[in-house]
Amino acid sequence: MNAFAIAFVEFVVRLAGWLVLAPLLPGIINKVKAWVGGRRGPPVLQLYYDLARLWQKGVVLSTLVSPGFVAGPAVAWVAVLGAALLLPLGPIGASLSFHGDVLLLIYLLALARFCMAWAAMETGSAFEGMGAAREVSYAVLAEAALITAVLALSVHSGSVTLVTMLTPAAGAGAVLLAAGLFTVLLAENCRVPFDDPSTHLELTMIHEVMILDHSGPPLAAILHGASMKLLLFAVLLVEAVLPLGGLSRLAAAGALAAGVLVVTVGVGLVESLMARLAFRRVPLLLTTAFLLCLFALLVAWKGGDA
Amino acid sequence: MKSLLLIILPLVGAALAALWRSDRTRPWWLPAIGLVHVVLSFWLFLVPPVVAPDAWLGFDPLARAVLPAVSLLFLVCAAYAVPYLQMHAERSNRVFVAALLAMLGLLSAGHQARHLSLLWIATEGLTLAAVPLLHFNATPRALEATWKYLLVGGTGIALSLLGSFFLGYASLHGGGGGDLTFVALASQGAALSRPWVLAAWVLLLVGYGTKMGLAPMHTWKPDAYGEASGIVGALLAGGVTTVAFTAVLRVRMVVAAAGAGAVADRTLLVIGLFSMLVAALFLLGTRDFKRMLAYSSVEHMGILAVGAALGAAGAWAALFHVWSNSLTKGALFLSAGNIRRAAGGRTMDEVRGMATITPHSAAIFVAGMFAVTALPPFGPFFSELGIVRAAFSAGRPGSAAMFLGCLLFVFFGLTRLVFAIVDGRPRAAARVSGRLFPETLSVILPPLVLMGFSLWLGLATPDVLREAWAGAVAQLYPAR
Amino acid sequence: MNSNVNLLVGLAIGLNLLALGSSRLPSVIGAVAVQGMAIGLMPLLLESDFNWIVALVAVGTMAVKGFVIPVLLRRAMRTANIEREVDPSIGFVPSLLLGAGGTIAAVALARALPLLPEHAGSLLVPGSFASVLTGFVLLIGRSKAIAQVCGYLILENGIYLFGLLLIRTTPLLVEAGILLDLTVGVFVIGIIVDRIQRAFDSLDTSKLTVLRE
Amino acid sequence: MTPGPLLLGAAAGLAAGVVAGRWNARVWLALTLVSTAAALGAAGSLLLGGAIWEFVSTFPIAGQPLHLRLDAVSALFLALVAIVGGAGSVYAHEYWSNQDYPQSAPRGRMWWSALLLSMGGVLLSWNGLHFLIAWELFTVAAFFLITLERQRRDVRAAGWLYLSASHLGTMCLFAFFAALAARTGSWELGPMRERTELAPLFWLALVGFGLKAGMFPLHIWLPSAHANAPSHVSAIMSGVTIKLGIYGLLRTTGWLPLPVAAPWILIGLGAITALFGIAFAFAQSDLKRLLAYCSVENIGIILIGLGGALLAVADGHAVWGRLLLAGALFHVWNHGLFKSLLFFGAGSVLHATGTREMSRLGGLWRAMPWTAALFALGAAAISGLPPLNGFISEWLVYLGLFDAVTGRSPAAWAAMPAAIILGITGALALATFVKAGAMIFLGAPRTAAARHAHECGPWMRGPMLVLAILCVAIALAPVVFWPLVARASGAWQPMWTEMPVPASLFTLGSLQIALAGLALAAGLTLWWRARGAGAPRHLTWDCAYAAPSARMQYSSGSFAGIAGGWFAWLLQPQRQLRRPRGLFPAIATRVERVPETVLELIFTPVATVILQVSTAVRRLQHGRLQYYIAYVVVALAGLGSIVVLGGRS
Repeated sequence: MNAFAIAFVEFVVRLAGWLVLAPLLPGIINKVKAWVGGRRGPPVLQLYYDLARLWQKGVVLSTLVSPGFVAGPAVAWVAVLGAALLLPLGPIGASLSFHGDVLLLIYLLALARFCMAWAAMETGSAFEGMGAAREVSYAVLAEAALITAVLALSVHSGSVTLVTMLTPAAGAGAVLLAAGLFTVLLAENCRVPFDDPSTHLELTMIHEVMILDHSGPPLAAILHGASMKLLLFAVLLVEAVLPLGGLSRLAAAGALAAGVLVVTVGVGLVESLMARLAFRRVPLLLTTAFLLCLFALLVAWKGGDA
Repeated sequence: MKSLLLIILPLVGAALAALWRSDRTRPWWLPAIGLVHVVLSFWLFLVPPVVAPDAWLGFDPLARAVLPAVSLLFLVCAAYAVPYLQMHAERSNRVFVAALLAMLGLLSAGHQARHLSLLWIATEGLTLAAVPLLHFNATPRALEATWKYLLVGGTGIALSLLGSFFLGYASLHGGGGGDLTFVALASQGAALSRPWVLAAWVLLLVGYGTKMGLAPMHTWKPDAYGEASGIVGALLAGGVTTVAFTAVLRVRMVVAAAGAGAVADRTLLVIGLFSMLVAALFLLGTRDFKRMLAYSSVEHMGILAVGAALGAAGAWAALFHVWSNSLTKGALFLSAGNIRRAAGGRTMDEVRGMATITPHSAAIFVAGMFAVTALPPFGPFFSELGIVRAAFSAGRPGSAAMFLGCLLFVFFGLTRLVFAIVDGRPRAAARVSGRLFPETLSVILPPLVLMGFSLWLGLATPDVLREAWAGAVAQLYPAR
Repeated sequence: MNSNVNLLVGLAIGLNLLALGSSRLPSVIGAVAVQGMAIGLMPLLLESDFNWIVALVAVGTMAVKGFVIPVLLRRAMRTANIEREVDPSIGFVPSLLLGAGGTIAAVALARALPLLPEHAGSLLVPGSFASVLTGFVLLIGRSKAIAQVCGYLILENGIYLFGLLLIRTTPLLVEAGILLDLTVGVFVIGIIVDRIQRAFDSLDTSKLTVLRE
Repeated sequence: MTPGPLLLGAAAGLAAGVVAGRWNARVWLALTLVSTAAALGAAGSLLLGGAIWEFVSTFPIAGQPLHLRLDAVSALFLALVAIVGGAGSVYAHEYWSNQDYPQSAPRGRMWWSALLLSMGGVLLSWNGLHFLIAWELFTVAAFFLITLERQRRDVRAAGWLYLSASHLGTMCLFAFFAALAARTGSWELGPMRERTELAPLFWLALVGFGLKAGMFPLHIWLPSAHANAPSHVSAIMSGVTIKLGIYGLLRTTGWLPLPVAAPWILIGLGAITALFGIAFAFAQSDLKRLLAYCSVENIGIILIGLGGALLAVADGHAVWGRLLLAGALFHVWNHGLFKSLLFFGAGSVLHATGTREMSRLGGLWRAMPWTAALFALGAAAISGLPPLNGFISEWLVYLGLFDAVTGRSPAAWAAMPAAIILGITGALALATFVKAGAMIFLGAPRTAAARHAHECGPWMRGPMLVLAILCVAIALAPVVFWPLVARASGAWQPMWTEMPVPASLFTLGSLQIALAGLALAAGLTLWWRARGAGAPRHLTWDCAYAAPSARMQYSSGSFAGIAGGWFAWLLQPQRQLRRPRGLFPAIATRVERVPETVLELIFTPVATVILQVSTAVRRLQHGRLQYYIAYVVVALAGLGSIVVLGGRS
């Protein structure tokens, strides 16, 4: 009973953590961009305001859409949240961990993608169709890279369970893996150089253009889900690279937080220093990410042999 | 005695039918004689007589293993001939009926001949008896077909006569007393002079192969089958060819006894596979569905030759195939005849959508096509599978592969042509001619019965039949 | 006596060459007729003691091969009013060369095959092979039905020549063969040639190519 | 109750159905349903732990005593046959009814019963001869089902292609069984692993069964056949009959010794099949072709599982092999269920609009909500997304591969690329089915046909519902079905009889339930929230474009543009582009067609060459008698030379 209570409390805390902290990251990124651009920029908590406002707002639906238009974002949000809960947080471990959970994580993200694309197609808008097409297409390469990265981790740690996979550092291949995963992070979260969340030229967008028709609470769900996804990837990246398993609880938590911060700032810097790629070049970059992960995998394999 | 009756009865019947006055009732001679013949032959089949080793004629195991099938086929064709001849009442059927009956007698003779020259005489007689049947329609096309049949066939006959002379000389050279029964020849064994035996084998294989229709001596076949009526085609493909095949088997036995069995088998295998290949290539392109049947028959002769080349097991399967092929092919010829009459055309360019005009014949035609391309549970499937198995047991996987490859291409060719004829929208002209020749029960039943036999052969091959084939194999492939 | 036979065989071979060489159908028919009579004579020469059956066969052969068939052929020729083989698929000179080469080859072949001592000296075997070859050359090389029929007859004469080797030991085979050959001959010529003449109003078999793929 | 009487009853019922189908639809339907239920009962009773049922007749059929045997492997497939067979018969009652197809409906019922009967025969017979018989019969039955609508030329062409291709496979099986019988001396089948000289026969079986399964590049017959067949036939062919090819491979690999290379080849072929299959599927614009190619992909996944399992066996029965095999077997079921569901959906779309061209559809969800919802479910399931059944099997396969990698066995070198390709395949499948679902059911109707669509009736909706429920059941309670599959794997590989439910599968199952519940809750909440906020309907904003028309929507081709381009080397798409010209361009078109690349670029040229040879040979039959006689002489010479040479040797 007691243990259960503790476990329950821990679960609630973890849940709250994910839900509450996630929207922080876009804020930080924007701050960094503003800082680099020498502007004051929006407050770090901007997204929280937006979410609150959106949740209050009403909804306008296209005449064409089916209930799936609203259900899609909801399911996607659930999927991302579930994926996040599978992710262990350093020494605290995951709320739920089992042999092969990493595959569930990957496919939960896929589920989210499916729902978003479906919802986008609901409107029958050419722009949103374009966005959905880009999303699902680029995801093919991103998925390959992600699977390869996960393979590298499990080869290195000899396990298919996230907790044990992420305790040690990725070893010799860490740098390669970090680079690869970072690229995937940018792609999956539609950041520059793959996509530019701050532009409003529809033709150049992936994620933004998929949600043109969303409004009110559904849009809130989408935005919050996106931020959680970003946090998720950041955590995954950090844990893949840093050997948090070795550290004490406190140090680990600190390292994790610091790492996530670094990643976020990195994203901000990339966004402010780089321009968006031409769409022709996107596959090239993603393939590079895939190759990086592949090399990481090979390194991990050799490392195991030695 | 009964075995002699098998020969004499039809010949006498032929004479009487020739003298018979009424054109309308004469055709009934055919089923009548055929029925008696079937009864006799199956009686002999079930109660095989003892044949004196030196007998020139006799219902020996080989005859027992083959003749009943031919007799059965003849009876069904005879039943079909009655309505057929009534449809062609404008021509006198005197010669036709007589020739058919004479053919039956000579078939029985050929299958029972245990003597080199008797065998040759029977074959020659068959060649001649077929001539009036072939140009019964008396069209220029029929005449051309007959001319080619006669000259190519005549050449074959001449060659087999020379071959028989050679074999006789081989025995003479080996100190034989001039007894040309196969038993006596085989008993001379190695004493037979090898060069003469080999030369004789080549001549006889080519000669009787011409009658069988093995490539490249098959050239008369498409013309003859294409022009002849379904009955004649069925009897040529299912009866005359089997006589030639049994002749090859008997000669092979002598050659093997002389110690040249391996060479003989090699030649058989080569010419058999070659025939299958040629047939397959022709079938891929031909557009005439009666010539198609001829090429299919060439293919099946090739199958028989291959089977005979593969030792006892193969020969057993080949004898099985004689039965299944004769009966199934008969069904194809008869249903093709129905379709041909109703469609008023013979090529896939003229004939379409027969499934709507002659539904039953078309259905039988399709079923028969599947049957001859070795679709279970019809007879040919089992016999051909047996041959493939024999090829593997004989350690000839290459031959088996080529065999199956040919079967594949044959299947492509047949299905292509048959479905082109059966499916689609029929031509207006065909609708008219289809009304002229309606599908009466009397023309549907015979092919249906034959398909039934084919099915029965496959699903429930009677043990007595298997045992009969085994007996023939024991006679032809004595285990050393 | 063997020498007489060889003489006749030599004559037959000569006639082969004549049949091959001449373009005029009458002379080809003549050659066939003479050859038929020549080989018809042989059994009588071979048989030392007189034998009814053999005599009968001999006479029948001479009658049919020497008279009946040639007459029928001539009649068919007249009705179709064709005198000569115009466009042979194998020219006359090549045919002649083939025939000559064939004859030599036949002699060689006969040497290669083991013969009984009593046949060693006789020309029967080479003669028969040569005639068979000649027959094939005519069958393949001529386009007029009549010429082909002659070729067929020469082919059969050749086979008959070989049969003479066996006539003493296995008369039935030989005689049956001969008789049936004659029937075929008559059949072919009497009926079919005649019908072809009526149906196509010509005896040029190169016209008979309707049935083809 | 023992399977024996049930199976007998099922066989009798189906046999009666062959006759009854001709004259009375309802009687036939009742018969078929009862028989399939009986067969399902038999399979179930065995899978739930019943004893193996075996029957050897004293009387011979076709010269061999009838030897029937129902073990877990057979039962696994028999269950699928029964379920889809029953569902299809109900579906056909409306979809291919006597009113719509007076000629072909009776034939269709007859052949349907024949197909089920012969497939049962394949699954039960333990005698090579009877196996071949049943195999051929079911091939032909399927052919006549495909060509039910035989007045249409393309249907006939598809049917002929299917028949010919199958015959190629059949010839290989002829050789396989004949050689087997020749070496073992009997037609009896069964384990014979110790006879190592039989190993090479595997290659024959691979071609023969792989062709039936639609393994790349032997899949050439599959797309056109499945696309042109009536949809209930497509459903059973895609869902079940191609699985019999898998069944054959399972049996062969389970019974015979294998060449060392076999597992590697299998897993490699599986990976290629999966990737190329889904690439082709993604590029299709014909709904049923898309589904057909997707079947190719799923066969690939199953083959990966099977090949991996064989690697494990070669590797000393490693544990991960069981996961792979279980994944493959689960996928046999899952794909059978959701592919039939999807084809039923496609059928009702075709029934309602009369077109399979996705770019002519759109916005159908309003007219046919049931079909739309069920199709969406099937689409998510076949994309392998949690919380549905597709994910269960793919997860098992993934897990097996990953364990093989972490185990650092030699198999890892096959497992790593396989896992990566599986990932790419999964992502492409997702893209494919987003496209398919969206093009058909979402957005605005593109044509009048789509605008006037109507929902299908209860006879068609019912079977879809049943299949969907089964999908969800497997998805939410995999642990319930695990023992059944475990029994089958035990029957396949005796060393693997003990296969307890993996703890992780239990967790996964409960997570799937939780996820489903949460998703439902969240969806409803948000919908309620939106409704609560009024939710006025408005024209699609579309960046404020005032007059959007249906033809402005993203089309199937444009959706597939990006990823399809990456596979252009494989797909060889043929484009006809007419650019807009002038100041006021009147017309501009862009037609893009994805050919049957393998068929048109590999098989057709070969066929052409063969046909040319045939034409050349046929010239020899020119009607010139002189030459015919010359052929005889040639034959004399040829055989003579053979004899002379042979006499020497």
